[in-house]
Formats: sequence, C-alpha cells, structure tokens
Amino acid sequence: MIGFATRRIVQAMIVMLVVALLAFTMFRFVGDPINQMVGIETSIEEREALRERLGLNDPVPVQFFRFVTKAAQFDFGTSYQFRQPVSELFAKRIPATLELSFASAVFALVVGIPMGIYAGLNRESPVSKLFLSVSLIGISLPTFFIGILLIFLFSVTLQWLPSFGRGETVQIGSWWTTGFLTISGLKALILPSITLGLYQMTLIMRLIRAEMLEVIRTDYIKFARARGLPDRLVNFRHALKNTLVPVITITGLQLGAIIAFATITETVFQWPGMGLMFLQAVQNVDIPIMSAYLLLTAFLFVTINFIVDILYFFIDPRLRVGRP
Amino acid sequence: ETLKFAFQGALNALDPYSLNETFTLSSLGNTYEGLTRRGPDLAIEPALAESWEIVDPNRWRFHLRKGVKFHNGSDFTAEDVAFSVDRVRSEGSDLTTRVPADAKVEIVDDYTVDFVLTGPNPILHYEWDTFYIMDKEWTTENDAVKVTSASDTSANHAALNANGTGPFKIVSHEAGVKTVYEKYDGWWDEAKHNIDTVEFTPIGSDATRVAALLSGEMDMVYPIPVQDIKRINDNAGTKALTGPELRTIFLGMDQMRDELLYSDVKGKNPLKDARVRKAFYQAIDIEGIKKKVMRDLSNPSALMVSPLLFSKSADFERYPYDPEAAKALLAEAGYADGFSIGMDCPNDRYVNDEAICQAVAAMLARIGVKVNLNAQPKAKYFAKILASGGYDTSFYLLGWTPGSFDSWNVLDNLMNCRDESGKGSPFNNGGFCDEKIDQLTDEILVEIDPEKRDAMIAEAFRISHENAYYLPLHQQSLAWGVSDKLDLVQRADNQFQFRFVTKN
Amino acid sequence: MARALDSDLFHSFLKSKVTVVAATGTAILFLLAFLAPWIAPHDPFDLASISIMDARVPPVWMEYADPRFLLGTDDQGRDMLSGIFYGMRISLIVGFCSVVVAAFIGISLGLVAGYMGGRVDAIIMRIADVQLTFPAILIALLIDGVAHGIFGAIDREVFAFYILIVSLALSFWVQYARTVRGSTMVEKNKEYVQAARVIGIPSVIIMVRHILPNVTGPVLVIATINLALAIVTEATLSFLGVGMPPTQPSLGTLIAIGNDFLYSGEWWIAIFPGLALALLVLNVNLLGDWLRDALNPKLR
Amino acid sequence: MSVLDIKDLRVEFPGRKSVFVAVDDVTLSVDAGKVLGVVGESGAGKSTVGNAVIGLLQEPGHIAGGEVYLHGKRIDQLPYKEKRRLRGRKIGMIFQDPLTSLDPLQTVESQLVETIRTHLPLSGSQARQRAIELIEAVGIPDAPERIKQYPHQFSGGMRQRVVIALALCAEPELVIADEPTTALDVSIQAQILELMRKLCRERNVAMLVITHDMGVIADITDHVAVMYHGELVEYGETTQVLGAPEHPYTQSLISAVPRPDIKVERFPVVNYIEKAGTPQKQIDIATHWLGKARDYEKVSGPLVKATDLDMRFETRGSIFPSKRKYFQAVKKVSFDINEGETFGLVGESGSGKSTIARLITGLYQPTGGSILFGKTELTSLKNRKDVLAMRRQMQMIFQDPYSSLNARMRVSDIIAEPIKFHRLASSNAEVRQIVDDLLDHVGLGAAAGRKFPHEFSGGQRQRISIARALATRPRFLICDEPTSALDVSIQAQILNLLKDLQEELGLTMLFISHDLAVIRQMCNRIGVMRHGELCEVADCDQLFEAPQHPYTRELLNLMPSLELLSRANLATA
Ligand SMILES: Nc1ncnc2c1ncn2[C@@H]1O[C@H](COP(=O)(O)OP(=O)(O)OP(=O)(O)O)[C@@H](O)[C@H]1O
Ligand SMILES: Nc1ncnc2c1ncn2[C@@H]1O[C@H](COP(=O)(O)OP(=O)(O)OP(=O)(O)O)[C@@H](O)[C@H]1O
Ligand SMILES: [Mg+2]
Ligand SMILES: [Mg+2]
Repeated sequence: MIGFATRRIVQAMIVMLVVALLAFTMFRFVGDPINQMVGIETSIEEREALRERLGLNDPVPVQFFRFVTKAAQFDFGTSYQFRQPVSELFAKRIPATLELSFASAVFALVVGIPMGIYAGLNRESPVSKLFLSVSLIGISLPTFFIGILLIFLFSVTLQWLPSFGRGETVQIGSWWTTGFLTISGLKALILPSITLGLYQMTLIMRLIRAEMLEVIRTDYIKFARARGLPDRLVNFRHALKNTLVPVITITGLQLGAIIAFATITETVFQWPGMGLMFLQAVQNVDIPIMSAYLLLTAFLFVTINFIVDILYFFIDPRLRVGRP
Repeated sequence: ETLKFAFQGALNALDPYSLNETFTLSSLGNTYEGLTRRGPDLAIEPALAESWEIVDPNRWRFHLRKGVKFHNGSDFTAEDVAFSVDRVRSEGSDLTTRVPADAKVEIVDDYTVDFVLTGPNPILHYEWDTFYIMDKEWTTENDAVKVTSASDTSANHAALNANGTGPFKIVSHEAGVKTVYEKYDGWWDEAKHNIDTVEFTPIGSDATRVAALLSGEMDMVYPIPVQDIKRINDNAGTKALTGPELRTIFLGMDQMRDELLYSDVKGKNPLKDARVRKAFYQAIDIEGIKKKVMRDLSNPSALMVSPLLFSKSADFERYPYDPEAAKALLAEAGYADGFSIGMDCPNDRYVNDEAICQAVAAMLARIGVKVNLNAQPKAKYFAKILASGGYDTSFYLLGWTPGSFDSWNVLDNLMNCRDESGKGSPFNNGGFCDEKIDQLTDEILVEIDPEKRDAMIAEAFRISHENAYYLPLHQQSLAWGVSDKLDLVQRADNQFQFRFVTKN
Repeated sequence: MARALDSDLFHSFLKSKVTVVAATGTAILFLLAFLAPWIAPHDPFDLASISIMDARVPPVWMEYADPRFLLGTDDQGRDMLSGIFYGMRISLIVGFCSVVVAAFIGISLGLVAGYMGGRVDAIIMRIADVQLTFPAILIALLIDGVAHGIFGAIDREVFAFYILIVSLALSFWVQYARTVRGSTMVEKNKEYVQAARVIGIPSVIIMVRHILPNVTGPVLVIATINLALAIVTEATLSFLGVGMPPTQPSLGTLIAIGNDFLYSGEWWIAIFPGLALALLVLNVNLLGDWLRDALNPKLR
Repeated sequence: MSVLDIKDLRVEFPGRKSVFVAVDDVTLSVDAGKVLGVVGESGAGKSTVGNAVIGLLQEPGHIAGGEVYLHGKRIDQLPYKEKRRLRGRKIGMIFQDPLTSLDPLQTVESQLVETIRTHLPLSGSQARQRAIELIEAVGIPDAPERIKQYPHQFSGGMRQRVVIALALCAEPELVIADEPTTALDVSIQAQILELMRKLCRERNVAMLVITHDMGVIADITDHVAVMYHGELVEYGETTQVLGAPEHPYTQSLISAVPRPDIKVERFPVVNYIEKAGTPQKQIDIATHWLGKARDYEKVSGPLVKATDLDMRFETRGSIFPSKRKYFQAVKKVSFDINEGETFGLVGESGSGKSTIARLITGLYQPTGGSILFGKTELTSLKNRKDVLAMRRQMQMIFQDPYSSLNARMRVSDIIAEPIKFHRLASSNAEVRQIVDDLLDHVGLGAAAGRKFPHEFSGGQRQRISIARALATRPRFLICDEPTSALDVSIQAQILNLLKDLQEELGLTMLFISHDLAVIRQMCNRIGVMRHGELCEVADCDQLFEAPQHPYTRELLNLMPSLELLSRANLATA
C-alpha cells in the first residue's frame, strides 16, 4: 500500500512537472509578457530594465526552475489585469468553483447511479429506455445553451431561482466562503450544478448500465442466483459493487472534466469561480492567471486520480491497480 | 434603499489614475470628485472648486470649496489639488493628458489654486470632471503616491482601496466579483438620491445580464443588447432607457503602408486611392445597418463627431448609398474585379460591433471586395490594431468619444499625421496624413473666438469628408435596462452616477 | 452483401426500432449536410448574395414572413435553412476530421504501448495522463492563444478549422489509446499472435496486420460517440469565441449567434440550429449506443 | 421415490430463423445417495438439462414441454419466488469454473453467511459457525482464518471446494454439478471427486454430475445418461453402459477414449458423427511441394538438445534489484530429441511445459542454459536472417483452437502468410495452389480457404492450425496440448492426423500434454515435469510399466480408473 502510494505520488509529480513545463512554455512564448504589461509610451530602455527585473533574460532552464519553485510555493506571479498576486485571486475563487463542482458531482452521482442501475437491471423495460433517451439530451446540446434555457425557464419566466452569482455566502475560517449554509446560496447552486452535472450524469448513468449489463451475466452472479439469494442481495451486494470498480475510474476522470467544464457554466451564470476568471484571463491574455489555472486544474485532477486509485484498495481486494 | 446593478465588464483598479476608461472613471466618480463635475445634461458644474476665473489668458484661478471632508475624515485643501496634479502627471498614470505637462500649480492659500499655462487653452478644464482629487495625507501615509501602472507587478493601497470626497464610499471590493458602496453621510452636497447601499456585480454574458433584470434580481443593468429592448419594455416592472451616445462608430483604413498587410493586392495600397475609399463609403447601406442591426437605435453620421458636440453638423451630409456608383469608382481606380482585404473588428466593445462588421463585409462583397473578417475580444483586438501592436491592420472598426466633448479632441487624436511609433495622432491607426488638417488643429487649439473656431473645425472635417479619410457610420445609442422602481438620469457619456438615483 | 444482410448484427439492428429510426435520421441529416451546396435554397457563405435588409425574417408560418426563407433568417439576413445545412456540413467535417486524427494518434500509441509494454508503455500512459488534465475546451483555448502568440494575427477563417481539429483530436486520442492498449494487452497474449511470432513476422506487421483488426470493435463505438461529442464541443468553443468564424458558421456558431436573440422574440435563430444539433447528436449517439451493445459479445 | 424426476423434458431456444431444440424428450431420475452422470459431446444439451431443473435457463430459452419433479412435487411451473426458494435450499448447483463462480469482492465468509442466512433461520454468529464447519468439511485447513479471506487468495482447487461448500450450505437434497472438475488439474480433480463421493455417501444427497470426461463417469457415477444432439441415446447403470454400450454413438464415444494401458496404431474414429470430416486426399509426398526442399542438413546427434535450461520471470518489478521478485518457471532442464521421434512432456498445470516450448521457439529468451538445434545455438542467434531460417524449420501448434487463429483473416490468408513471408513460393498462383493442397491434406477441402475461422468447429480450427504450421515445411513441430480443448471424439481425429503427418513427412515432434493417456499413444520418449524440474525421462513403455520417480508413480495413480472402459474397448477393438 505504502509502496503503491509512493509510486503513484512520484508519477503524479512527474505529471505535474510536465504540466508546469507546458504552463511555463506558454508563459514564455505566447506573446511577450512585457508587451502585455507596459503601456504604449514605455521606452525601449525601460522595457529592458523591466525584463531584467523580471528575470526574463536569464537562461531558460533557470527561469523554469524559478517558475517551478515559485509555483510549488503557490506563487504564480501577478495578474496583468488585476495587478494582484494570482495566488490571492485564486484563493478567493477556489471555494466557489469547488462548491459548484461538488454540487454537480453529487447531482450527477445521486441521479445517475440509481437510474443506471435501474436501466441495467431492466434492460428491456420502457422506463429504462425512456431514461436512456431523455438523458441523451444532456449530451446533445452544448452546456451553455442548456444553461441559458434553464435561466430562461426558471429565472425569467417562473422566477423561482436566481439567474446569476452565488447568493449570500458565509465566511468559514480565513478564506473559505460557502454558499451551502444560506437559503439563497443553496438556491443559487441549483441551476448551475444541474447545467454542469447533466453531462456527467448522463455519462455515469450509461456507464453503470453498461457495466451492470455485463456483470449480471457473469458466472458469480449466476451462481449467486443458483444459491437462491434474494434479488436485492444479488443486485446490490454482488452486482453493484462489482460494477463500481470501473465506474470509479471514469467518475474520477469526470470530476476533472467537471472542473474544466465549470468555465462555461461559470460564464453563463456569472459564478465567481476560477473558471470565470480563467476565461476572462484568456480574453485579456492574462498569462499568469492562465498558467496558474492550468497548474491548479492539473493538480486537482492528479489528486482526484490518486484518491481514486486509493479507493480501489478499499473496494477491490485484488488490488487491480493496472489500468484498463 | 439598496441599489443593485450590473455592467458587462469588471471594475479592476480603484486607483483613479490607473486606467482612462469610461466605466472605471464612471464607477470611481461616485467615490471621488474632481474640481468640476457634469450635470445630467453634461453641463460643467462646480464641484470641489466652487468657482474659477481666467485671471490672465495663461493663468486660471480655482476657488476651492470649504468644509469638504474625505471619507477618512481628513480635510480637503489646496495641498490635495497640487498633490493630485503631480500624481496624475506622474509616471504610470494613464491620465497624464488631463493637465498639460508644462502647466504649473501655484497654491495661493488653503482654498485657492492657480494653474499657470505656457499658452492659452480654452478647454483646459473640459475633462476635469474625471480628474479626481485624492487626499494627500491618505495617499502618502499608505505609501501609494506612485500610481499603480500597467507595468507594476503589485498593486499598492490606492489600487485596492478608495478614499474620495464623493457621495458614496467603497466598503468592499473584489475585482471581477462584487463591489459594495455605502452612502457617505459627510458629503458636502445635499443628497438628492435615497440610496444607502449599492452593490455592483459584473455580468459578462448578455443573456444572463438581461435575465437578472427581468427576474427582478437587478435594479439596473447596462448595456443591454438592442434586440432585448422590446422584451424589457414588455416585461412588467422593467423598462429600457435609450438615448443618444456621444460615441461615433467609424471605419478606418490603412493609408500609410505602401502595401496592405492583409490583401491580395500586392505592390500597391488600393486604400491610398480616394476613389477606392469613396467606393467603400458608398457601398455601405447605413440605413440598412440602422434598421436591421441597430434596430433604429443609431444616428447615421457624416461626421467623426456627434452632432450634439458640434454646431455645424447639419452642414454635412453622407455620400448616398449607391453600389453602382461604388462599382464605377472601383473600376475607375483600376479594381473592376475587386480585391480582398482583411478586416479587424472587436466583438465585445461596441453595440453589435461584430454584426456591423459582418454587414459591412456583405455589402462590400456586392461591389466585389472580399472581406476576411477577424473579430476578436477587445483586449486582443486593441493589442493588435493600436500603436502597441504596431498598427497591425488594414481595415478596422473603431468608436471614439471625445473626452473633452469637443471636436478638437477628435482632430488631435484621430486625424493628425503620425509616425510609425504613434507620435502625432496616436489613434490615427490608418496613418493618413493631411498637412492642412494638422495645421488647422494647431490653430483651433489656441483660438478663443467660438465662431472662428467652429469654422476652422468645419474646414478640417470637410477635408476629411471629401477625401473619405474615415468612413463614419453612426452614433450608437445608450441602452440601459432599468427597474420601474428606479428613477435615474442617463447621461449621454454613458456614466452611471448614483447621486441621480432614487428608488421607491 | 447478402451475407451482411443476413448477419446477426443486421437483424439486431432491425429488431431495435429506435435504432432504425436513428439510422434513418442520421442518414437523412448526413445527406442534407453533404448535399448542402446542391439542395440548400441559398448560399450563406456567399456574402454578396445576402442582404442585411432580409435580416431577422421569421419562419414562413409566422407574421411578416418572407416565402423565400422557410425557417426565417438570422441577424445578417442569411437563410436559416441553408445555414443549418451548411452549418451541419461544417460541424460534421470538423467532427469527422478530429475523430479520424484522434483515432489515428490514439490507436498507434495504444498499439505500441500495449504491445511493447514496459517503459514505452509507462511513458505513453503518463503522456496520456498529462493529456487528461486538459479537457478539449482548455486545449482549444490554449492552442488558439498559442497560435495567436506565435503567428501574431491569424486569419480566423483559415486557421479556426485546423485549430479546432487539432484541439479536439488532442483531447480525444487518450480514450482510443487506453482502449486499444487494453485490448492489445489481451490480444498479444493470444496464441494467434504467438503463432505469427513463431513464423518470424516482425512486430510492426504483427501490430498492424494481426492485432489492429482485432481491436477495432471498441474503437468504432468510441468514434461514433466522439463524433457527437466533437460536434457539441465545437459548439461550446464557438460560444467561447474560438469556434468557426461567423462568416462560415457551424451549427454551434449558429446557436452561439442565436443565443443573443433568445429573449428578443427571434427564437428561431437559436432554436432551429439547436434542434438540428440535438437531432444530429441524438441520432449518432443512439446509433453508437446500439453498436456498443451489439458489438459486445458479453451481452449476447 | 426418487429425489429428482425429469419427464419428457423439452427445452427450446427460439432463434431468429427457427426454434432451436436444445433438449428433447429427456427422461431421467436420481435417487438419494446416488450419482447420475450425464455425458455427451459438447453442445449435446447437458448443461441445459441442469439449468432447466434449477430454473436458470438463459433467455430466451424456456421449457417447452415435460415435467420436472422434486420429491414428487412438480417444480417447473412454480412461480418465480417459490422457485428461488428451492435454489440453494433444496437444489444446490456447482458450476464448472471455480475461478469465476465466486464474487471477487466479497470474503468467502460473507458469501457463505449470506447464503446460509437466506435459507436457514440462524443468527449471524451461528451462521458463521456453520460456515467454518462447512469449510472444514470440504477439507480446507485453518478454516476460521481462511474464511476471512477473499477468493483470489485461494488456489483453484480450494475455490472449487468453496463453491461446493456454498452449494451444500443449506443442506440441499439434490446437487447438480456441471463439469465440476474440467478446469482443474488431475491431482485436484481426484481430490474433488473423492469429496463428492464422500458427500453422497455421508449426507445421502442425490447428485447429477454433468461431464464429458469418461474417466469421471467411470469413477464416481452409479447411473449414466448419454446425450447426443439434445436427445437421450442411452441410459442405465454405469457398469452396463460403459461395459456394454448399445447405441452406436456410445460405442464410438467410448472407443475414442485414449487408453493408457495399450498402445494402438490409430485411434478408432467416432464414426457416428455424420460430419466427421471429409477423408483426407492422399498425396504423394515425394513429388509434392510439401516433400520438396526438405533437404535439411543431416545431423549426427540429436536434433534438439537442451542443456541446463533456466527461465525466471520477474513477478514484481522495482528500480531496486534487491526488491525485485522472481518466479523460477524452469529449473536446469536438460533433454535431447532425436530426428524423427516424438518426445512427450507431461506434468501438472504450471509445471513449466509451455514455457519450455516457448523457449525453444524463441518466444522467450532463457535466463540460462543453451538450446542446440542441429549445430545452431538458438539462444545466441542475432542475425535476422539466421533467426528467420530457424523460424522456418520450427513450427508450433497451440492449445486453444479458438484463440490461435486470427478471427479477422480468411483461412487462406492465415495459411498463406508464412509461405509469403518466407518467400517459399514464386507466384501468387503457386501460393494459392499450396494453400489448397494443405487444406485438402488436413481434410478440410480447398473450399474452406474462403471462410473465416469462426465458421469452423474447434476440431476443424485445430486442423487449420496444423496446416499453417506445415506451411513453412518445418522439420520440427511443437504441439502444446493440441487437443486439451477438444472432445474425445475430435481429439481422436486430430491425433490420428498428427500421426499420419509425422509418418509421411518424417517430422520431429515435441508433444506436450497433461493427459497421460494421450502421451502414451503419441510419444516415443517421455519427460515428466514438476515445479519447473524434469523429474524423469524414459521410454514410453518403460515409464508406464516401471515408473522410477515417485512423482511419476503418483501421477499414474491419479488417472481415473478406466477398468470398465478397458473392457469395453477390448470388446470393440
Ligand atoms: N442462450 C442460448 N441461446 C441459444 N442457444 C443456446 C443457448 N444456450 C445454449 N444453447 C444451445 O443449446 C445447445 C446445448 O447447450 P448446452 O450448454 O446444454 O451444451 P453442453 O452439452 O453443456 O455442452 P458443453 O459440454 O460444451 O458444455 C447448444 O447447441 C447451444 O448452442
Ligand atoms: N510471462 C510470464 N510471466 C510470469 N510468469 C509466467 C509467465 N509465463 C509463465 N509463467 C509461470 O510459469 C509457470 C509455468 O508456466 P507454463 O505455462 O509453462 O505451465 P504449463 O506446464 O504449460 O501449464 P499448463 O498445463 O497450465 O499449460 C507458471 O506458474 C506460470 O504462472
Ligand atoms: Mg455445458
Ligand atoms: Mg501450458
């Protein structure tokens, strides 16, 4: 277990280093950062001085090393747009994104898993066919369109739910703000998390169904039935648990995707998270924010993957660590 | 009462000299004040200066208001004015032109300040409603004397906090997320508004912004897309406020390079030929754009300045829309088969900017000119077409509001010759050069007689019109979405000032 | 042919009514898209033929309609129906190209990783991990940004297409690589591969001739689903401003444009392309679903 | 009254074009304490009978006629719930594959306890107590400890015991065992059979054992039913059916079982099977392509000489050499094979037989030792041309006829591939001619070339494999359990074919099997392997008559006694 964990951590660190290299390359080569920073009137000498001050004249490996050591201390430089340290900006935005991602992941799982099980167990039933077809809407329309349609329906027409923002938030500790503790915060979460989670829900549901279909045809399920075990036990204790192993992998990957897709949902719902900030940064060529975002999402992704691998230890006694 | 409003962009910097941009200045205008301010009709009014006089042509005397206190409690005095003048002209300020570089400030007494100029300047104070006075002590104490400029890697106190004399103080500010204002009880003027708290949220997506108004979550949002005006008016409880804006939207063309950067014509620059420019002009169906793209919310313009700002506007008329004539002109210039040209266009800056460009592209296609449209977000767009990007464009769409509300500003910024680095008229992106206009510009600056001045301005505009140096399109309209509960003033400069708001 | 018609696959196809409908739907939509230049009433890409005065005409059954425009026109006066045909064509081409590129990269790397194993496998799979941390949207935004940075101003009309394909392909290849790698690891231990090795056939030929045909089943399924996904992702990218340019609108660009007119009563500008996209994706997905089940021997 | 009575059972699988009748008119009964064996070729409907009794026919299969009685009570028409209550409680079922019959994510204990508590009114701790007793009863030591483990921590044999314990845990009156030992090694098979016999006796349960292994039938059954194409062709006491079979199918089936006691020239072929393969076309080897260019260099000593072969696999990799773990699959093995002879390798599963085959063919690089082929040292071949030349002289036939052919290639392409690859023919027409001849030669007919492998049965596929192996005109043929996946009847055909080919072409063969009887019929000399070591090498007759090594003796003892069969054979032979 410990050996396995350390191996995974080493691999995760390599992945992070490569991402850091990409982020750094972008930093260096996507336009001259100096051009982004100074005004029209700045003279050549001043530009050169600034270059020197920012260390842009050092050899590239030195710069990369500096970039990585700084990034490891959560120092990503200063945003060109806001002229504030990127890490501070992110610290304020991360809770919003994580809460949104969490809510939509919960939505996707809570709705997707039971529907998937039902559709897997009752392959031919009209209800499961209905589930399957209706859920396809989740992947047939682009997220932004679904978001806007939801706003149109629930905010503008019915006026049930807010159309933008996080509602009221409560400060917890020094930097975490949460919308989970207020009514308006919870109401504000509903539309964005459905918008964001719909795609993942569809995916999880279809995945569980497909796995379930395979698992219930295996010998051990047949044998469990032959032993006269009640259906409830066979379906949930034996079949579902075996279904979960591949599902967890994909769900883990999907969580990473949720965080990335949050950019669009955040734009549509003006959700003050890091995705929104990232998109604004892209439009304003604010490279420090862009590269920090890359590193952060990669970090979250790698962490989630690590947790998923550890979860296998608890679910699958055979330690199926080899990836499919 | 609480006022909640949304704008499409974010309020990034709180330093009043960091960014010369309408929304930033408008927002900070609720917190800071200048020596002058403008009323609902944009007339200049006394603000921190109770009155002023021109002692001799080169010396202006300002009598400051007494008993004014900054939000932090310190007194407003002549020291603060002198300090602000120094600061606004210091390195890093984006508003250095507010006060001429060679002007001197002399403190006569605590409440009197003299500005000593090197030559006469009748419009010295025209832009001072957005030259905000800062508190010397507060700024010095907080180590924020230096303006947080674009090249700074960290923001100082003044960029993250505000301390003005205005009717509202900023109690919390999270750039890009939310800014909260509170009524300032110690304001020197009598409050005509009834607002206690103002919450500002940037909402980038048009649809979401409009939805927030329609659903009653917002009291006021701006700008609203012209197409949603009807819906907002039809909706119970909301209305759209529209009005003429001072900004003129126009098309510019590269007339400086010998070969266009983006065109299939090689070895020569077709846009240097006035006939080609006129052909473009006459190919544009401005009424069509007005009716279909702008939904009648625009005033087609023959001039590069709003008729509200220039008395002789009525003397000018657009060249008629006439594709046949345009084709003939092109043929005459030797481009009977047309040519292709790259066009740059912002897609989030002006009202329906990208749609206008598309419509123009389609219209030019009818006379055989193939336009390759490159529409981008404003940050990338400006980085490309302005001096900082090396004027990397052949054909572009831009809008201009003269900050001083005076035509000279247009001539000075848009129509004088410039060199490659932008010396001269920095925003003359096309780089055309007409000595006559340059000469007139210099003369207009120092001319005090309004009659003569206007005649000279008209002459300059006539030259531009005849040569089709620019293709003016229209003045766009302001469009604000407002809750019926709100009573407010929509100023033609698109500034939203809370002191004009009452909510019931 | 007769054998194909008599095959189990074909019969399982005929048995599933939904699939037959989906297949017919897909075929019709594909035909409409690829025959667009011949059957569309107007050419929306020909700027000279559109007039701003025709903008925002409602569909024929509504008031103020114009009989020339069956489904109305958009904000520039382009015929919606023709726009949808052409847009679908572009969406499909982008989808197809990206799927083909992704499948090519993914299958090659997956085969090599699975067959070689060991260090090669570890390296390729770690690259895949890095790739997975960047979903399509991020990649497209980054590539778009990098392209702007490197080439200065780029010509959207020319480059948008390639940027889209590269970014979509880059974000999809991992799935193919993982699937192919998994199947390859199973296949390479099968005795037919050993038989080929005993004959003396070199690894590359074994991979291409023997293993590849045996691992393409799942690839086909991923490809159909990815085609749908690519079309939707392209739509999302259009919304973010890095999709196809508005002068050559894809379905996604049309929706993104129409988005601005949802509240103003000109619903047809967004809803019709939205419906077309939903229909297309739905049909392709339903086909992919059926294929997934039908090709899975464990479910027979 | 019998425990189980089946009357006129008919099971149908409605297909796309027609209804497939898997079981037709089968009437059987089993008494308490007795074992009924069901035999028959693959696909005869044996499993279907078992599944029909317990009510687990796979959709769309259903009982289309007949009745099933348990203790005189009709059970085939019971509603789903009541049928489910019978399962486990009254009827226990044991499936063929112990590796896949247990839920990999649940401990053995939890699977036992849940089954016990489903059927018996016991508390949790009582159930656990009973589970431990059961596990002890099936002969797994350390029951209280082992029971807490997961299935993957058990060996195959132990898992099969757990499956048996699970089937018995609610004390059913009838146990249906569907090929309970097919997946197991001979030694474990013997133990499991012994266990079942004991259960039958001690607990007085009725048992229905489904198998195609005549040895198992002879060993433990009291009655036997022979099925052919869904029908019952013969049914009676075991001694009587085996000793004096009446139906021609039974007769030919029994005659095809290889006998360990006497060596025969050719196997009697099951002639009852209508499509037993077209008779081979005899070709004149001397003039034929196959015979041409067999001008291999003559060798003086043995053709293949393995000396001190060693093979170890890394089972756990690590960057630190000290942390790596190895498994020694082959230890210091030496043997020679002479030109023209058949050398047999026997031994239990996992003893390293296949590994040796792969070492010789070069699929693995040995970690030690040398292999001489003629005068060439195989382990140090570097030059690609030499390697190819060696590859041409050596071919291999694999165990699994289903996975040894590429499903996506036409049969003709499969066979042509080595010919084209080694450039053994000058034109495409010649290649086609050779392929057709080879297909004729293995008895498939040239028309088979246009088909795909899945259109053939297991036995036919094995013939295709053989044709492919012959296509390079090899000198040395390795057969790695070429028939262990096949029925006895088809096995007989394949073995006959191999024998014929060897005679005609003068091939040298390495024949690997775990079936002693088959080895005896095929080989001149035999090596016995265990745990990677070669225990004994001896001439065939000597090994069977006077085994030297204790392990060889143990192996010979474990062979199911075929006394009954032998008598029958003598009668027909
Ligand atoms: N689910 C099914 N659908 C269609 N046909 C089936 C199904 N299950 C079995 N069959 C057919 O029924 C026949 C009898 O199958 P069964 O499994 O009983 O054979 P068996 O005698 O047990 O063979 P083996 O020794 O290979 O296990 C076979 O021909 C088989 O193809
Ligand atoms: N590639 C490999 N890596 C690790 N271990 C291996 C490998 N190949 C074989 N082994 C191990 O070597 C041992 C011998 O395997 P081999 O296949 O030679 O046995 P066998 O005698 O042919 O058995 P069977 O009768 O089951 O085919 C087994 O324990 C097997 O697990
Ligand atoms: Mg069977
Ligand atoms: Mg083996």
